[in-house]
Amino acid sequence: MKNLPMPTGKDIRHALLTGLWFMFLTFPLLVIKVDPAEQSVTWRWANLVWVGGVSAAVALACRLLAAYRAARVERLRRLPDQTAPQPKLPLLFRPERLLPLGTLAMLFFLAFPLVFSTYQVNIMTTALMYVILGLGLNIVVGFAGLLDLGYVAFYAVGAYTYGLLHLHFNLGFWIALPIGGLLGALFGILLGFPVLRLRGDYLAIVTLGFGEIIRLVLENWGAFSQGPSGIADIPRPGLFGLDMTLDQSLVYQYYLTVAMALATVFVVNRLRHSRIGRAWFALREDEIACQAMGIDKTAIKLTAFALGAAWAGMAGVLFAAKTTFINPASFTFLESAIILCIVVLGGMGSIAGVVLAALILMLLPEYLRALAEYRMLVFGAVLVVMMIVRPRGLMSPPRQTYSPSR
Amino acid sequence: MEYFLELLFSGLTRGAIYALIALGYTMVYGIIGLINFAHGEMYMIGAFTALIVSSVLSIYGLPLPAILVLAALAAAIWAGAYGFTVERLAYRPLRDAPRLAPLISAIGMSIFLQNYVLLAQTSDFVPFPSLVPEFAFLEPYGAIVDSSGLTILAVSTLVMTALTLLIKFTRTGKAMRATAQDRKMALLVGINVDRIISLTFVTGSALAAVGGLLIASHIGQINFAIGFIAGIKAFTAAVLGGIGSIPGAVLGSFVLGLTEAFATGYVSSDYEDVFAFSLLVLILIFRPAGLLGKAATEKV
Amino acid sequence: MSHAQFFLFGLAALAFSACVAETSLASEPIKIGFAGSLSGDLAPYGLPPLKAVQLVVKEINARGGIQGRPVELLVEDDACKPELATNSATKLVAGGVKAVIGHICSGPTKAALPIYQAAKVLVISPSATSSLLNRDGEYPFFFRTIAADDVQAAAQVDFALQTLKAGKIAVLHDKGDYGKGLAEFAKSLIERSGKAQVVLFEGITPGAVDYSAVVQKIKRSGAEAVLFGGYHPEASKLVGQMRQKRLATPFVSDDGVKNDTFIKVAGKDAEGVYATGPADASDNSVTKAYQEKFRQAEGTNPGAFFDNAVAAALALTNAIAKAGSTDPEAMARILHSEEVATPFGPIKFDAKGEPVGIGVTLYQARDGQFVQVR
Amino acid sequence: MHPLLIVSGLTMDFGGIRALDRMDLRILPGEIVALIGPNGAGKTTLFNCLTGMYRPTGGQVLLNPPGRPQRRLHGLSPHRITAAGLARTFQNIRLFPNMTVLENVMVGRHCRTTAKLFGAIFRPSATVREERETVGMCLALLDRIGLIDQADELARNLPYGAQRRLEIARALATGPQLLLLDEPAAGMNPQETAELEALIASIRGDGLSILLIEHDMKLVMRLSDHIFAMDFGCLIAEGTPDEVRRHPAVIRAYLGEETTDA
Repeated sequence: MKNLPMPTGKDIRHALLTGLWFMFLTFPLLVIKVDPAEQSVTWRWANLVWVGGVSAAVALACRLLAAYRAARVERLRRLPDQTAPQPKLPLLFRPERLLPLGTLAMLFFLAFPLVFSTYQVNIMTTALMYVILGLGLNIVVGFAGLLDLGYVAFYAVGAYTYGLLHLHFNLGFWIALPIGGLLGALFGILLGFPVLRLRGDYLAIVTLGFGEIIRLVLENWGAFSQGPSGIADIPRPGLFGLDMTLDQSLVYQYYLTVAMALATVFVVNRLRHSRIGRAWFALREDEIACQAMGIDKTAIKLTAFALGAAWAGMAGVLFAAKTTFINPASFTFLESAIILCIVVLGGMGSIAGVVLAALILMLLPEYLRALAEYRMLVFGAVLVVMMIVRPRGLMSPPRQTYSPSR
Repeated sequence: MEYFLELLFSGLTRGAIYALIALGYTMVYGIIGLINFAHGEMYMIGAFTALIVSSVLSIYGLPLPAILVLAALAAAIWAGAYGFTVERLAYRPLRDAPRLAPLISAIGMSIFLQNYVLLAQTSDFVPFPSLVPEFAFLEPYGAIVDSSGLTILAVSTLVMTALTLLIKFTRTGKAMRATAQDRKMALLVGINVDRIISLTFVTGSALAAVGGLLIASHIGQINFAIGFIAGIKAFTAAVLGGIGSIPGAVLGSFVLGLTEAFATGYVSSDYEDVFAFSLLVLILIFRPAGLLGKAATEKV
Repeated sequence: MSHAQFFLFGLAALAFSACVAETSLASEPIKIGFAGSLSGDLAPYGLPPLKAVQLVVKEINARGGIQGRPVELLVEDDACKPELATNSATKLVAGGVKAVIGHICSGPTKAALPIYQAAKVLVISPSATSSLLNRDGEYPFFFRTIAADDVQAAAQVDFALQTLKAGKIAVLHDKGDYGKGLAEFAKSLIERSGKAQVVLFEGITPGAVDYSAVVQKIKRSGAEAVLFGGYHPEASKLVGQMRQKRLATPFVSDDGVKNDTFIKVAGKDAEGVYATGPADASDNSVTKAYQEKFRQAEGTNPGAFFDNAVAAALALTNAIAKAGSTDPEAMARILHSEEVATPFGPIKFDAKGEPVGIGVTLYQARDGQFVQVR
Repeated sequence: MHPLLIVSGLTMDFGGIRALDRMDLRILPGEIVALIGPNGAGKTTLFNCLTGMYRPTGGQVLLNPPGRPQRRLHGLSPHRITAAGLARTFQNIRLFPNMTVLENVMVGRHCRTTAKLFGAIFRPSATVREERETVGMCLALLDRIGLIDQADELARNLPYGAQRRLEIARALATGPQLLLLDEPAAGMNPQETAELEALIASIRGDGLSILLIEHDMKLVMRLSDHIFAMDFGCLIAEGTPDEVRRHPAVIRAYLGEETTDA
């Protein structure tokens, strides 16, 4: 970082003002602590100094960085050959790197249980389940452009499908898996019908409401779902009736999840590059022009809801098998929000981006444990910062080319 | 009949509570089309600021009315400041970004602010003093009406009227409407759009904070998570009424509050939220833009 | 380096360091685990037990450990979520613990038990009260130092029928695992007794901004007593609004309410509220000793389930010492057969791991604290 | 010759306002028909009613595809009308901005192709063939409008005139009998207009009928076989370009009340 601009007087004044502003802002909450019962006040002045100092420093750094960037762009613009500065793709994301990178990632995932502890494997299984969920929601939000804030409902449908099928009919994982997917799809269509006419944020709030309704019904209709006490002792997936120790079973489940995630990537990728995928994109881009091109809006919307939900349903079955215990508390709005974050952060419509975002968002809190109670604070801040730094997500979807003849 | 009246008042109280928060949602949505998930946190921060200020003041022995006024003022000022800062940091850089980017930023902000208050103050529930005095004239009707509920009702009606007038008749209000309609055009006719958007956030947050004080004083306790749940309900109410419309937000809030109260009273509180959300779905099916929202027919 | 690359690199580095840290093993110390809600809104129920266990472990290590071996405590946060609890459990198991104190909430305990069972890790929960846990004795290594919900519900119902002589009872809950389970037991007990009628059975929505509609419903039902299953935030709101609407009906609640926070938050409305809880142990010398230690360390009074966690830690360490090993069978034998001095007096455990000697008593809030009723 | 499209008594009310008042139109196969009239006359409303974007309040729209039975189009949803053989462009360009040029055209093939979920996921040979044909045909269309070199460019990056041409190619991809163009020359420079004129003429050469809304009167007069003139939702004149040009009602509508000669 040569040519780092020196802070000017203006920069310093700006930084100082920012510091002062944050000192004012955080004054009541960070400095004063009262105990109403004891009628005592604690003044924590040290916090004020910290806030002022840190925010001023950060403000200065941000300003300098912005100035540095502006200067660099200016310099590049003045280059004699007039070539506009090519927006250079980061090394990792250049198309020609995708294949070796994918192979490397594959090897990493396959070897993971051999290298890491069961606990790490378990965490990775969870992260991979979110990869599946993220890709499923990506169909609805990223491809078809339908903002769904109640995605967790279908996840719940899948989980309870397995839970209840096991409880009442003693059915196993492998039978529950397709049924969970089908029921998820059915519920997706069920939700899809009433919301066909709704757009954008109205759609968002209705899906949110739908998600809540499903959770509340599971919570209150005890006779059906066992209410908040949930369903326990759901068996882990079996393998030809083999008896497995816990460790083996967790590793087996890990590979199962890897396979599911791979299958999801495969299918979603195929869908994306198909007649249906193009219809979804068209729907996302312009609903009216999409109809004028002879696309049945109703059918294509319902397909998106159904397929997205089917994946959530299957992920739900996996989830039930993994935790062996489910109750409605696992299916709150926050869960939907996190899955949505994965999709948007990954870059709407980008499959590789969604996979990466799911891994980051799911593993981040795990490895942020070192920060102890600051974990969620940092998590929230990271979401904001990542959005500001990369508002279009980590990766933008690759431009599809079909040029067999040329 | 008395039972009906009781439920009616209870529903109106709930509705008024939702309305105080929903107004801010609807203002922000109206002007930049963002579901500001962090808005509930403004309500929570307002309540905490009010608690801190009122406790400090009561330790110094100020009389109750003075405490109420000063606490409300402080809550409004600081929540307004938080609203301003949040917009500057988390939304303004994303104004021209894809539509969902600010939404995620808002969710992140909401998580951040909740944990900020958790760390700065406490994770536990803390008692909130009853700042609204008991009105003597309500004594005979005490079983039906309570003074804090009545105050919330009065304040929310007042605020809605004031806001409607402000937006209809003042210069700033006109600038707000112009910005909401077409930001580029507003900029061209010389409106300082940044300032108007900031002002909207400050006003909305300050309103939520006053709501926070009144509501906390009504239920007597707060913690860092109250904003989220109340925020979701208020947002639902705003959409129900037609998001972007100020009378709509209030109407939607009362419809939601009354539905919940009557559902609890005549059916079961087990399913009050199911009723609330089912009503939302039903209304939107028949009126896709909410009760008072203008159906935006897209020009072909 | 782009941002995404930075993240990837960071993740890889973190993963690597975490892995290295874990493989460095020390065989000497006896590893025991603690798992519970240390973050999120239920953290106030998980932090005091953690402090309690840490105090006991510190004390034992100060005395030179158990048979010369120091005790090492591995701590995991499950945020009271079942899906996280299974991760915590696998992490503890992978970390080589022989016994776990936890989990705090019933749901996560249910989710984690099969994992411990498979690894033959002994579990003592200080606070998971669900009667569905280990109902059929399917987990031979599960114990708890708290009375199960059905015991608590029986005490509540008994009190409402015998002492309050209520003929009409409203049973409410917070729709949660704990609260609803308790309320359902209470309801069936009342109905079976034939002495009273359940005039209202409903769940209230946690976190709602106003409960006056439910309060009016209680009033209309003509209930002579309200039984509430749930935690203190909802209880204090509910009681507050009942009193605001001039409804003086006796309010009987549970362990989740019987704590100082409830009294602090509900203020004057708390006066007269009944709640069940473990038998009063404040005169017990063990209780006094540990509470005093906590006050010295933290400067405040210990919170919920502190005594129960002290009891769990004492019972566990006693069992390890007496058994002379961390073999689960041996430890379980000691726990079943030998009494150990705890804040609740001498206790041992029955065949299903339920505590013998930790009863349930009724308390009433009077002048800002809960005092034993009978 | 049998008319390809017969519109009779088509009426559209918005609340109390009558936007179209008993419109009658006939379009013969292979004909270029222009629809003219001042702004707000109801031309685009007519387009929207014909293509199913609006549901007409009254009247009939009938399509006589050569060699196939007559079809009733009024009351059908837009995608069915497109499938039946009507394709349109929009006055304010409505491309799919974040899709490539080629993909935009390929979307147009949607109603002529059949691959379903199974085909999308497993790609049986039928689907592969269908995809290959689609790509080939769409590339040919791009070649025709001179955008072959930009096939993989995002639609939003194209210059304005190219976007207009792309919209036409996209509509052509749906395999229509009748192409409805809503002000295709709007905002174009003379050079672009000339290219457009050639394109429209060549489309006619394929045997398609074209219904054209256009304000560029020179273009209209040169291209059209038949002209309908509208004002206030009513048909005020029809005929050959020459007839319409001289029609007093048209002159009045365009130039105001008093003027008598143009």
